[in-house]
Amino acid sequence: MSQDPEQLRRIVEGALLAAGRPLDIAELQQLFDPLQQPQSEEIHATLADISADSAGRAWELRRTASGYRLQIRAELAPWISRLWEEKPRRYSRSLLETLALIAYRQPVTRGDIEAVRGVAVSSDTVRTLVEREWIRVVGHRDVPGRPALYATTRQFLDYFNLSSLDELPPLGELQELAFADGLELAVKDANASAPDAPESMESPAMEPSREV
Amino acid sequence: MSQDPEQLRRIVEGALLAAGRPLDIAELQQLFDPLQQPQSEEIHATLADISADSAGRAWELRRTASGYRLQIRAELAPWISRLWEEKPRRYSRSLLETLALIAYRQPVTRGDIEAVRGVAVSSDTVRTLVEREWIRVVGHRDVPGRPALYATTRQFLDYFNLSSLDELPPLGELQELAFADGLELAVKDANASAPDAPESMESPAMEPSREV
Amino acid sequence: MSAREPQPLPSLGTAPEQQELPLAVVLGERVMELPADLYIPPDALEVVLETFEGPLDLLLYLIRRRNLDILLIDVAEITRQYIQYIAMMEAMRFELAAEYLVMAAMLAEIKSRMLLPRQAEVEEEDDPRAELIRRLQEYERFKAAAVALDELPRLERDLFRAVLPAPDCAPQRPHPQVDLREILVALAGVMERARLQEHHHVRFEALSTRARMADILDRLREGGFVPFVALFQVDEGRRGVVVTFLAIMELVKEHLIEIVQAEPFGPLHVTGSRADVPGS
Repeated sequence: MSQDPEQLRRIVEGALLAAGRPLDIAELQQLFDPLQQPQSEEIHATLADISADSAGRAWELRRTASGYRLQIRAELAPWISRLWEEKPRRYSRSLLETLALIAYRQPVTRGDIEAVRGVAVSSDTVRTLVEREWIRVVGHRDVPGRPALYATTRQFLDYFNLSSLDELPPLGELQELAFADGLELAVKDANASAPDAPESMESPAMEPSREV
Repeated sequence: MSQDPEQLRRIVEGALLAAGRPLDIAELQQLFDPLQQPQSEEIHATLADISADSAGRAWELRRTASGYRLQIRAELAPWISRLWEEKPRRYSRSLLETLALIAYRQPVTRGDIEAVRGVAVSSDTVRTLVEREWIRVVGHRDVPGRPALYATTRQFLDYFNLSSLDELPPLGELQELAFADGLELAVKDANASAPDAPESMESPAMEPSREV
Repeated sequence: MSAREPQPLPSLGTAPEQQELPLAVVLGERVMELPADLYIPPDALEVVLETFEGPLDLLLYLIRRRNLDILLIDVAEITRQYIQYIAMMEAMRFELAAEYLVMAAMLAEIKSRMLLPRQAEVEEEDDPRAELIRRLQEYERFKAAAVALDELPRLERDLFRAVLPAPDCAPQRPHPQVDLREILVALAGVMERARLQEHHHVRFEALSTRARMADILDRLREGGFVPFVALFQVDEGRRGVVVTFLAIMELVKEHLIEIVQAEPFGPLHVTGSRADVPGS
């Protein structure tokens, strides 16, 4: 028995939109009462109609091994994927300390960082920083185990809007920060007083008795 | 920044179809890069466009409590429901009466519900409603035993195709009812004398559900 | 409404806390045959009884059945019918909630009070029927509301979500944002801790030197020898030369690089420390 083509299209369209899985011709026919089932040619014509209509829409009709399905066009992926975007986490204190030590003492090994921090540096922390492309291995220290030496990268400077490491605030000022959270720190000003001569290498905090 | 309207429409349409849940305006804006986010007016215009376009089609745009969603029109249900072997679940009268009391009188305790229904509310009923995320505990009444106060959720509204409690069918007028013996007792304002339930004395006119 | 869950009807005569209530009426009117004025075919009775949602529901049913066009009904008649029903339920071993018995008692009490000589002025509040009527009306509203709720179009029955598979896309996880200040505060914290540990004095060279050390190591990573002078860049000026020189000295001191000279007064070359060069 023949259906009103408009209604037939609505039903097939609705089924494809609701199913979320491929439907074959027989399944589409079985949406109808046995006495009103459209011929497979009618279903095919309806599908062609639906496919033509989808031009310029978010979806397209695809034929897969198990039948026909509507799916969202691949070119919309960059926007759609944000639906499942996770909330950015925050970095742990130990990661920030590790990053700070690498920035100020590069090149350093994990052992160097651990010696200063007094606690182990996890592989995850190092991996996260490497994956973020903020640190990289620049060599290996010639001691047993040949530990990797880490330094900061160009991307690190770019992220923090620094043209060179010199623009990091000098350590002398950091002393004052030790317990002052949320202190406004003008990086630019710090830059102006960056040390540029050998003798200024020894700021108050840095007695030359360094452990490796 | 303004988007190409055609592309904007495709993206919004695609997101609504991919999400499988209602999306609100802010969520739709966040599909875009921060620098390219359309204004909420643009999103509204796009949604109006999508809605207008769906005339005569299988789908419709519906605004429910949590946002906008695309759904298959109810008049196609006889065909579409055949996609699934399982019959849609039917709910018992006691569950529906309990749900109705919570919806119209929220927040209410089990005792309030029992006072109206004249029969105990089974724990199964409450558990089913909580598991469906149609009701939740919003507090405790400050009386001995500190009974839980129940209210409906946004998911309840979404499920019943409502955008707010205001859209619930109006609670019927009190039916005339009297015993014969010449002393007619048409209690017009039975509501106002409801025992031991201060909150429930408010008119059933449904404050917006208290989502946190 | 004492009992939470339906429970088997105790033998009516022995229901303990019901003693002061006129339950004898129930026993007295208990009938084992179907009452003649039941409106339900006997084989459907069981089904019907099971569908009552409690005493109010049963009572409403009885009133509405008798009362389709008549608004007023005789309390004695309703009481009699109600009691017949629960007697039937009991006879059929339905699990009767205690609420049914409480209602039977209430009805019997109303009925008995109606039989007393009526006082001229009865306060409405004192009329036991007022409370019953109020409850019946209230219950009926919500019974109707439940029906209306059930008729609302709802998902999975009348409405179906349009959900299409999303295109393949790796869920993005944005990187955490970091403020430079956070790094400085972290460093300051570490240094403070290190300072408290006397044996860990930390020395920091000028950052420019540190950065240059990393650059030099990076250049030497691929092995081989780099001419010493190639590490200097003239366009950096005197300051740049100083920084590079200090960096090289520091690297040598730390055994990270070696400076080699093939012959006296020959050109200096720099290479990564030996172990760093594959095959050497």
